[in-house]
Amino acid sequence: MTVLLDLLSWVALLLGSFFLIVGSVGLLRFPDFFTRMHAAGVTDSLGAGLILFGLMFQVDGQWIVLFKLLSILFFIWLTSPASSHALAKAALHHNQQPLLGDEVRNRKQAANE
Amino acid sequence: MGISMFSVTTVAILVSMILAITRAFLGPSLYDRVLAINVLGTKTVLLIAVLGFLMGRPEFLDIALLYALINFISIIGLMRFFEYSSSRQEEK
Amino acid sequence: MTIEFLVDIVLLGLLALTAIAIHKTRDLFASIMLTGIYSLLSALFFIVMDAVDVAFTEAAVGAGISTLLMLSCMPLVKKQEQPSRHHRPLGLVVVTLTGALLIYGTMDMPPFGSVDDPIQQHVAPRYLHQSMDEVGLPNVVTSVLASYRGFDTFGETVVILTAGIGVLALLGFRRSRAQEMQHRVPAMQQHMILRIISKLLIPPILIFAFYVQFHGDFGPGGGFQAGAIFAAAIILYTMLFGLSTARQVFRERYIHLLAAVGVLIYGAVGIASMLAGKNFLDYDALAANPLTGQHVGILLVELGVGITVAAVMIIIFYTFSGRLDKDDHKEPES
Amino acid sequence: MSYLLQYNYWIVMVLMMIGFYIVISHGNLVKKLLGLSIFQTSVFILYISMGKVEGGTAPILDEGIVLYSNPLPHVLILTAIVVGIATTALGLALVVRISESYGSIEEDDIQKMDNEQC
Repeated sequence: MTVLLDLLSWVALLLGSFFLIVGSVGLLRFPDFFTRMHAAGVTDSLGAGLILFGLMFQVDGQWIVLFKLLSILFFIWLTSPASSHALAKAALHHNQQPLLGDEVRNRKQAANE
Repeated sequence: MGISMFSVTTVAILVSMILAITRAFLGPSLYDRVLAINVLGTKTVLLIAVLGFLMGRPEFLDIALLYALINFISIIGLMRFFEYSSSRQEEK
Repeated sequence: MTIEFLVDIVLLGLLALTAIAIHKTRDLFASIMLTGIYSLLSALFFIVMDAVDVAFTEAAVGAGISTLLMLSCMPLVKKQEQPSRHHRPLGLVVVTLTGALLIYGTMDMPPFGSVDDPIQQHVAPRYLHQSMDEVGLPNVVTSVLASYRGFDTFGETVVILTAGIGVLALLGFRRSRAQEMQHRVPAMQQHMILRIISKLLIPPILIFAFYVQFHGDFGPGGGFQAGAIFAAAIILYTMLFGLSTARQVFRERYIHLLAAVGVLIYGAVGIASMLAGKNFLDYDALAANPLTGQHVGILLVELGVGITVAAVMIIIFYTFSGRLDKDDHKEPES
Repeated sequence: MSYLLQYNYWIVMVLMMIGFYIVISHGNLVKKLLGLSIFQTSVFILYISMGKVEGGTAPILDEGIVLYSNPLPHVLILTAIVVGIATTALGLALVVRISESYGSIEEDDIQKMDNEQC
């Protein structure tokens, strides 16, 4: 049983770490604000989720710890999309245009907005 | 102690923190910096949680929870006052 | 060396880089953000150094409230820093010299983390070994803070009250209508999603503040942290719904009163123990059983601290943002 | 190796001096406050570093743990952080008043206006 839990933890933690690093590389390397935002999303959802899940398998009967981990996860999943959305909106209102290869499509989207 | 899963995760989080903080230093526009800070905050929460397990005292997760909360509040504060003062500067 | 040592080195390196970046950045908003990162990194460092209570306080106060206060006065001042006209080589010389002397001084310090350091020999063993019998709380930091060094903490609480009074004295007076109209911060009306999410979150945050307040005896937490968290929740409400709405929910008059009530509770506990025939703030006198007395005393004292800290932080934020958003000409009846 | 153990203290001194340098070299009053808070935090880091015991754990008593870090610096710094924010708030209030009276928060401008008045 413990071996199974440990195995699950290893998988979740390693995958989570992988997504964290991928997200950060994207944050550093992508060309403009909106694509960077996409990379940041990977960290918040997959990275944080997997790492916290990985930790949840290790609580070892301390239910209060499990509860705290769950509330952290709930909190992150609730707040970070909200703040990202507000951030994107604020950036768009302040003349931060997305960088697109196709300028026409860009205009169209702006008109639809 | 050997390689525990927590130490591997700690190293990964540290590496990704270094990358994110670089974006916060460079970030051409202010929004890039805010985004980097948001990501950095999430990573800090994770690092606190993992460190709790690494040191064998996971009952200190309260700090991680607090940080998740403070991160959200300060991002809102940044956006609010930035929007306001840039709109005032435009009027002038 | 262990993984903790690695974390320690990386965090300190990042701290130094952040400090240099703060020096280089001309944009004040960006500098304030970087200061936020700096606090966050130092909070992490405190966790690595086992100072969980300090990390808790730094996260709530340093990274949270302090950044928010800095930001709230930004609309009043210019966003860009002017390059200083005269270069100051003398400053660099002074700083380098002082730094070199300090580093030379560290050579004589006992090695880092050793159990035989003089600092570990003095009162620390007594706190660690006897506080369970004398005070009866698992969290040694709380027992030292509220019981052994209770008088000191009383002084700190008074300092915080004084700061609140000072800010009110400097900025609390009303300004003319014309000036008020100039500065008007709209509430974040266009951010509907943020408003709804925050409405959902504020009650859990307040409950969390109470948990931190009353769980401080057994884990990291206590009055200072809980007060800051409580204030942060109310600041969040103020930012999203405007100062006038917030003033209707949390009346300024009552908050002013509460700031003083907190200190009064603290002082009253001290007086009560004097009346019972012991020293000022000797909680043993509060109940027949000394341990119960300690429990009651620490609970009340922490409550007083929490009330004062929360009230003063809210007062300061109200005063700063009242300086800009006078969208409340229909002042609630006074 | 024994010098590596002083690494914490060295970095703390460097941080402290960066904060100090920001305070004396920048003319902007808000920036000076930021420098002050860096200085402050580095003093906190120095205290907390001294309280660390190798192999110890957080000073919250629990069964089966014998080695704890020193709780005394934690208490001192905990209250210092809160007093630190009180001074920052007071400083900011002064900055706001200065900017309202002078219309600037740059040291040079304020000095010039003062000289003109005399």
